[in-house]
Amino acid sequence: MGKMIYLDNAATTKTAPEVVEAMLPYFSENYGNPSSIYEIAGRSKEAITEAREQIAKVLGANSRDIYFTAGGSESDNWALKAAFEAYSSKGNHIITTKIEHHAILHTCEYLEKRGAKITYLDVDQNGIVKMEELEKAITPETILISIMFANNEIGSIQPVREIGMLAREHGILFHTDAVQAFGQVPIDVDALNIDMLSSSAHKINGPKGIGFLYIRKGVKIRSFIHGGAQERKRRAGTENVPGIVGYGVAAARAAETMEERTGKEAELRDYMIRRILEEVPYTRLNGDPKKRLPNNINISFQFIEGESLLIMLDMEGIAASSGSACTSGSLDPSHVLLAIGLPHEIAHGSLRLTLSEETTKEDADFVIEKIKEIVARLRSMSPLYED
Amino acid sequence: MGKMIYLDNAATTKTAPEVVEAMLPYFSENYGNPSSIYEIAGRSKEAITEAREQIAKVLGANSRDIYFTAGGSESDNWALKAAFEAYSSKGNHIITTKIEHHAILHTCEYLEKRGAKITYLDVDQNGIVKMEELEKAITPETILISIMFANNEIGSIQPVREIGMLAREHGILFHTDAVQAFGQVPIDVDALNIDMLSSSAHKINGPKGIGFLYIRKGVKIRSFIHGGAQERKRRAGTENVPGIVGYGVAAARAAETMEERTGKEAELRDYMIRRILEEVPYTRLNGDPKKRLPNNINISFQFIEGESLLIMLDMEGIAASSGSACTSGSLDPSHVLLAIGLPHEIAHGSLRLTLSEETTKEDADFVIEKIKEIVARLRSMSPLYED
Amino acid sequence: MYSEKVMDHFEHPRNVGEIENASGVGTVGNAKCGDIMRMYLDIDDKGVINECKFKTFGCGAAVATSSMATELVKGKTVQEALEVTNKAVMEALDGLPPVKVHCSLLAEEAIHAALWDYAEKKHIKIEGLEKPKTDISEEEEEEEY
Amino acid sequence: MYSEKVMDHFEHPRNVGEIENASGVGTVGNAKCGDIMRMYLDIDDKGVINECKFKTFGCGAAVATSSMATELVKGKTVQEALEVTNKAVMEALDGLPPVKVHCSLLAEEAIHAALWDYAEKKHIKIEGLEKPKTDISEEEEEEEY
Ligand SMILES: Cc1ncc(COP(=O)(O)O)c(C=O)c1O
Ligand SMILES: Cc1ncc(COP(=O)(O)O)c(C=O)c1O
Ligand code: FES
Ligand code: FES
Repeated sequence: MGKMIYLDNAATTKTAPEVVEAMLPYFSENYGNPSSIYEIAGRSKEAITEAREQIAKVLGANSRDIYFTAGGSESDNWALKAAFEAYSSKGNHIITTKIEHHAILHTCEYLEKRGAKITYLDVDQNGIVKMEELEKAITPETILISIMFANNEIGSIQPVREIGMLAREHGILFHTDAVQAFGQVPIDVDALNIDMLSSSAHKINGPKGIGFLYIRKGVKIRSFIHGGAQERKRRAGTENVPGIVGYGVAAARAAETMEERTGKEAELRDYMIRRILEEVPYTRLNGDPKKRLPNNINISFQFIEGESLLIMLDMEGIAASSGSACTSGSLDPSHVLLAIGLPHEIAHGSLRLTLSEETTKEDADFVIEKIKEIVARLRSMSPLYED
Repeated sequence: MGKMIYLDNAATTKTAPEVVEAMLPYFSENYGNPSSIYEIAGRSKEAITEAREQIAKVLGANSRDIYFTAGGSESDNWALKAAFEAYSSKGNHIITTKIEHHAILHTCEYLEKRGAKITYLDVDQNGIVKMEELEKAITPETILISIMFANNEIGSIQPVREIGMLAREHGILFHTDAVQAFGQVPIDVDALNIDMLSSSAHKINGPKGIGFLYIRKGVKIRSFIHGGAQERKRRAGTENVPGIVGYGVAAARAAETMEERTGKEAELRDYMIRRILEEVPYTRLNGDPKKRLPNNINISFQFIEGESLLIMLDMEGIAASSGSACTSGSLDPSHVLLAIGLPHEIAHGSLRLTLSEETTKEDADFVIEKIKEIVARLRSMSPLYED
Repeated sequence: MYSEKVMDHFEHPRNVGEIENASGVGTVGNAKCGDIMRMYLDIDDKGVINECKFKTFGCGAAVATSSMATELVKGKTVQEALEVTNKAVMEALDGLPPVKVHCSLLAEEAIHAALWDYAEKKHIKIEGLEKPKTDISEEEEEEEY
Repeated sequence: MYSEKVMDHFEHPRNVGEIENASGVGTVGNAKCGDIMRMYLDIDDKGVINECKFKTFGCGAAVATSSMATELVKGKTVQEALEVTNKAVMEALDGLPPVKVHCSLLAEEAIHAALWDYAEKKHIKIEGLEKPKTDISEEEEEEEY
């Protein structure tokens, strides 16, 4: 295979070489356990402090409110399960949406078995939460609103500011799964009234297996992983020092390049969307045309099935996804696409392309041509397509 | 500072250069999300499969029973919390010991608040569980025995085979925290009747932030982190591919070199213990003289306090620990040393030296000389010491 | 994830298309995964399958198994074609990943459906052929640990 | 973790030792961390501290604060010595990590205890000096988040 065009940056990203570079000294040189007292341990500790500050800066947060975890899923589990426990005397009601990542949805199902009442809000056809419905869903028992910042499949960006204001007015905790948004769109936890925020390094050219949960000072949730006194006694386990260092560098890098990078990506995104919709019949764009992640394209091709499309793209050296990568264990069509009202067979034929700063106009043109060929070919094989 | 003599390998180890080497391609080249369908994702998936097999082999386990986690603490939390939930219809009683790592003890305290009854077994003066007491502690409500394979502070190795047999006879699950033992002593999960086993890569020259929980087929515990379908739906989160790869290599390496390496370490260990006990008055060895980890030395020096000793050793370029590194957030003397019967002030003056394959005889001699000097100096400053 | 044979049949599917005035046409689907397969048979007077074509809306495994199934039934008698089970198709493809076994059932059922259609049109009864389901989706099995 | 000044006083502690027939000796401990400090004062007829020595069984901060405290009280009158608070000692050391603040209390209390002993021996009352505790361990405070 020749060149690969990687357009699955919402699933995971390449760890940036400068990130790997920054991590390297913490494997075999400064490998001390940060909790120890001797000199090389001090170096690990300082490195963690710096990374924590790098990340806090991107969020306008206090660095002591950043708690490192093993990734977005752990952060989501922690936020929901620990809030449910910590605020049980206030109530048992949690509000979320139908388009959350499984790390939220499956955690909610788990909590339902333990007595939680969960409201799963509908979204509109563009995948955006309806504020009136959110407001109506609030009860005196509501302890937590957990709504993602931006959706991983269709890229729609939620009205986080309004949600934060509403939550604050009602004195309800607000958690947002920002795994797709952190480093891609500007976030200020104070301006947006965010109480907890989940993120994962590998989505922004950081390493896999490291994430954080932002917990605003005053939020009473405790440990999810009990044990040693790491992370101010809130998250036990010897710190993943190289991972943390890499995350810090990746976050600083994402913030620095954000404006230029996402501007370029959004332009290419819109170019690709326009051409595909114009040049391939029976297609539709999923997600909001405006309020969407700068690098997200999600298009349904009627009469064809996603996996075949992906395999054929792969044969041409194009890495893409259909629905969300994390859920590929299942054959069901994406719950997000169903939630925005797509019928099963159309949901099946959807393609997600998520660009990176490295994606070029030539890549885009090549991919568009290949999509046209492959879609035509698969349609000619489809019993549903009559031309 | 010149050369460093690192004798805190129970806290964490240097990631072996060949381990880092093996990890590197999975950061910026084969960075695909293993759940995806395209070619580079296939490479991540294969790499994980191989690492799982490398690890399973060391345990005599089926590779499908190895579930990757973010480290020993997560594995311990998962094993205990999920077993407590899954077997609640059978009972609520868990048996453990007073010398477990905090990842077990604090999880037990958490479970106590949720209705668990926990028996914390005493140990003998060498830090070994007494089988009669274990047997007596079993009730019809007992759902789990969780006893560590080897202690992280004093190195004592528990009678795991007998515990496994007893657990099997009574139809009780047996979990062992083998974070200190995996790769250091031979373990066969079938021969030892181990149902669940926790481990952490960074203790055997693997990277930080990756561990596993072995779960024997048939054990009914479910997810601790809910979300995507990774790890056969039992542990959500995008896989830490480089970490997993590094762990596989580290495990294979530890198994291969085990006999020679630990033979050499044990010899040096015994040499150092003998000389220190002989040449420094008012000292005692903590932990079992025979049934102990090959690289663990733990000695109490009467009349002096551990932190001062550690700082002075650090000034000489010697990295060591006093009590367990993970707990250094606390000022209390080690719960392990108290459990084997040391009075507070003697527990305070204990030093743990944990060797590695790189420790030489010259290092040992240098360290012994420095210990002698420093202990003498601190004693001369101590109000407790009258010479 | 797929064997080379599967990839070959996916990349170069044999016998894609339709047969006009086919002797039998069968369409089956799997409501669970949403996939659909249609099989066309051209059967001569001696009951031999001369021609077999398919159309598939489905995953890679569905395409490959359709293609292989058409290859396997071509030239066979109706009775012989009945023995082209999903197992036989999978074996001919050097296996399928466990989650994809159900896809091969689509091919088996599509042949049966086409044969059933042929028998109805001909007003004959084919020994051993039961009325095929149009939806083969089964209960999802909980994975056992 | 420690400032340079702390490390200096730890590495080269001033005034380690005992004073025979000291005017006052005070020993205090912190049962929580198990550490113990003993302070010896030699006070002349004018109530000036001529000599001050210590012995400490304790952490790095305990050693450094003892050392600094002896330096600070030397040459001072009894009344002035009372003003050598743990805050003053910490400031002189360029600060201590938060978990180590309590260690500096040991030094303050040890001076007070030695002065108390001196006053008792002399049968005098020192203005502003209360009977010192022999165990300064406090309730562990829950960290606020
Ligand atoms: C016996 C034991 N259990 C559990 C752990 C926790 O492992 P980790 O810090 O990798 O989470 C450790 C070491 O820190 C340990 O020594
Ligand atoms: C929105 C969202 N939340 C959570 C996650 C889980 O993150 P991780 O796989 O790093 O645990 C992902 C990605 O996988 C995501 O896109
Ligand atoms: S997944 Fe439906 S046919 Fe393969
Ligand atoms: S910890 Fe006890 S004196 Fe510092």
